[in-house]
Amino acid sequence: MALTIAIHSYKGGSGKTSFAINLASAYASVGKSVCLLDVDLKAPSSFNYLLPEAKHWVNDIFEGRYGVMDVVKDVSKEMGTKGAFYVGYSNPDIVAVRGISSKDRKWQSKALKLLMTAKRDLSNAGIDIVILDTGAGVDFTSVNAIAVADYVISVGRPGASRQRLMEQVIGGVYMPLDKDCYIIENMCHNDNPTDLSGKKFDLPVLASIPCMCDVAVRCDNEVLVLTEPDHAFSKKIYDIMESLDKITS
Amino acid sequence: MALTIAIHSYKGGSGKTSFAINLASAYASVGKSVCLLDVDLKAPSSFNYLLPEAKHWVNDIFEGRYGVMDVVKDVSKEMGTKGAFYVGYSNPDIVAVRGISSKDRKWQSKALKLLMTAKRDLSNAGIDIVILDTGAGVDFTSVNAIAVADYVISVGRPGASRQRLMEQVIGGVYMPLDKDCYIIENMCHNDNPTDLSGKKFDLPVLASIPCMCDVAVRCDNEVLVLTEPDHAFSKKIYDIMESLDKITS
Amino acid sequence: MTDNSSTEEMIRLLREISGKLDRILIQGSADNESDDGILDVLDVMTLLTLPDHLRTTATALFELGSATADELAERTNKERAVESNYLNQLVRMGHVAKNRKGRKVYFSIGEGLGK
Amino acid sequence: MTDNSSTEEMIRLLREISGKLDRILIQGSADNESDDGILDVLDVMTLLTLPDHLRTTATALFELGSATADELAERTNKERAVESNYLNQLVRMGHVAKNRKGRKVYFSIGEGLGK
Repeated sequence: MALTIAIHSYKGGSGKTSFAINLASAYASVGKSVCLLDVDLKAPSSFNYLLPEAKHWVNDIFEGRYGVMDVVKDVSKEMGTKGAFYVGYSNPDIVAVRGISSKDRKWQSKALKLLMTAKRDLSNAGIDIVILDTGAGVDFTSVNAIAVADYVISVGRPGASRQRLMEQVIGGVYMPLDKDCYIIENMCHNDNPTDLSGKKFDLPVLASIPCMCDVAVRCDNEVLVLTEPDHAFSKKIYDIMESLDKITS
Repeated sequence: MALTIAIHSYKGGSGKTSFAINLASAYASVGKSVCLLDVDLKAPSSFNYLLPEAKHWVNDIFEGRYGVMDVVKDVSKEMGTKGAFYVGYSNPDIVAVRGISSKDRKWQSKALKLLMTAKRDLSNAGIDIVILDTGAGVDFTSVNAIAVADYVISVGRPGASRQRLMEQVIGGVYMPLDKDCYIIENMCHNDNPTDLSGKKFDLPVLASIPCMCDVAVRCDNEVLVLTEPDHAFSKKIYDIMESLDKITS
Repeated sequence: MTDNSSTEEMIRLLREISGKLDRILIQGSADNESDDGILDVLDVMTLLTLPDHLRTTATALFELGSATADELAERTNKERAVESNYLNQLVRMGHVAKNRKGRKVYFSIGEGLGK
Repeated sequence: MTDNSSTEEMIRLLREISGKLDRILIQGSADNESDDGILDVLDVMTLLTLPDHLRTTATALFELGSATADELAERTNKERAVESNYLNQLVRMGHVAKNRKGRKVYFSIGEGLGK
């Protein structure tokens, strides 16, 4: 079976998407066969235009119109990765985005089943690692993906307010779904007295990535692990990949 | 009628909530009668614990259980503001948060009507300024509030990916609802080549607030316009308030 | 209690009661609605999909709660006949309900709402 | 009755009416929850509200699509009788459908959905 990792964040703006695309690229660069799916249908990710275009949308999977293998596109040639690198984008058009809010619970229940089918299809196609870039916070766009995943990586910025929010999400979403979870502290500041590894939840913190001004700007325009593998940010990502390898093997 | 301003952001993590609480505090500090409502029921704002507790939740307004005046609490004494400073919080409990995702379109239609009723009640109670801290992105928690507001302030971090997203939100949400919109560029970096005032949409940029590491950390623990009115961030907020006064008078 | 402050208190209470009656009316409206799906609810996302002219009419109706074509035309600064035409389009689309009360015809969002 | 005492009586009555309206409002909001068909779909948010043992069963059923109690027990490593009991609880709650095909009884999420 393909290893499915949901990249989640209990609050937007945590750098979740940059983390997801860089982790997926890191895996592909070392020869793993990877599929990166943007399942955040309400806020389509920026990697939509960092990578080559595709014919169909991840939305088509959830609507039952196409299977996942019709939707994803192999960008390994363009990105220069050793392993296959499939990506699936969600539709950024506002009409599609608005439409997701109007879906009812029945549609969301079907969406969960279709996502489970997609996971199985990707395994059958020989994919090693499936990375789901989920919606932020508590919404069907995130919780459906978490339910499907084998592992959850929760990317968050440290801070007192976020710690509280995270407690609620761990106790009310991750735990009841019985998931193996790991925390990535992102955009950390030295003088911040709070971190995410409180006493209240004993989830392991896989890494703490400092706040770097150049990363905030550059991640918008390039995939750092591929363009500058020696950058402090890229090194962190490769370290995280190695830690995950140990955990999941 | 009370002036109703929705603080929105097309993507999470833009500093929308810090902006909302500081703008509301600025108005209250100069003697305006202010009401700050957290209508982001899916991701209750951090100001829940920057300010004193209240007996009821904003959720109760949307459920039709209580009127807005039963829900809000005047915190002007605790915060030391000259004008009345009413605040309404949304319920941070994960059971309440998860429940919002399951609400159907019928509930959301009623929620819009109840929010319009709340706006009228606040006017009748003599409130000058109503500030709605909305959900991020395109969701009923944001679009209902935008529909009710007289003005929309869209807080965003500059960046190529965000510019695209914003275009969609302006064209597909702000414009069709016929709202007066203003942009606040937040957490700006000097070396970022993109800004939010592109040619494609000619919305006025009210202010550009630079990325300041201490603000990211401190806004989590204090209301800067009240604790340090001379801080560069606080001054920006007061400037914005003055610009808004000119626009709305 | 002085006369002045008791009058103020009564006005305050009457406003409070009026607000509660609004909420009861809004809550009650859900029960009356038929449960057959898409076209009988006008939420804000559906509102955004309407053509410009109908969206303006529907938004004004959201704010008024329940209104005649005259009242609506006054709000939107359009001809009564034009508003009436738009309202009837919204009725045919299933977004707006039409009720006769005496000699007047009232339009409202959803079924039997009004304020 | 003096003017003063009638004013006081009016305020008292208004407060009483306002309190009664509160109770109507709270009752109304409870009614709306019970009768809008919440129990016929099992989505992931509803799944999260289930007790632990039922959630495990329901999650496994989501993954299998459609399954007999035997197949499910194999997946969850529980006794067949235990799983069968849980599945029937989910059927009674309206989350799971039960269909006989020949000699076998199949359980699936939602109404005739399955795979």
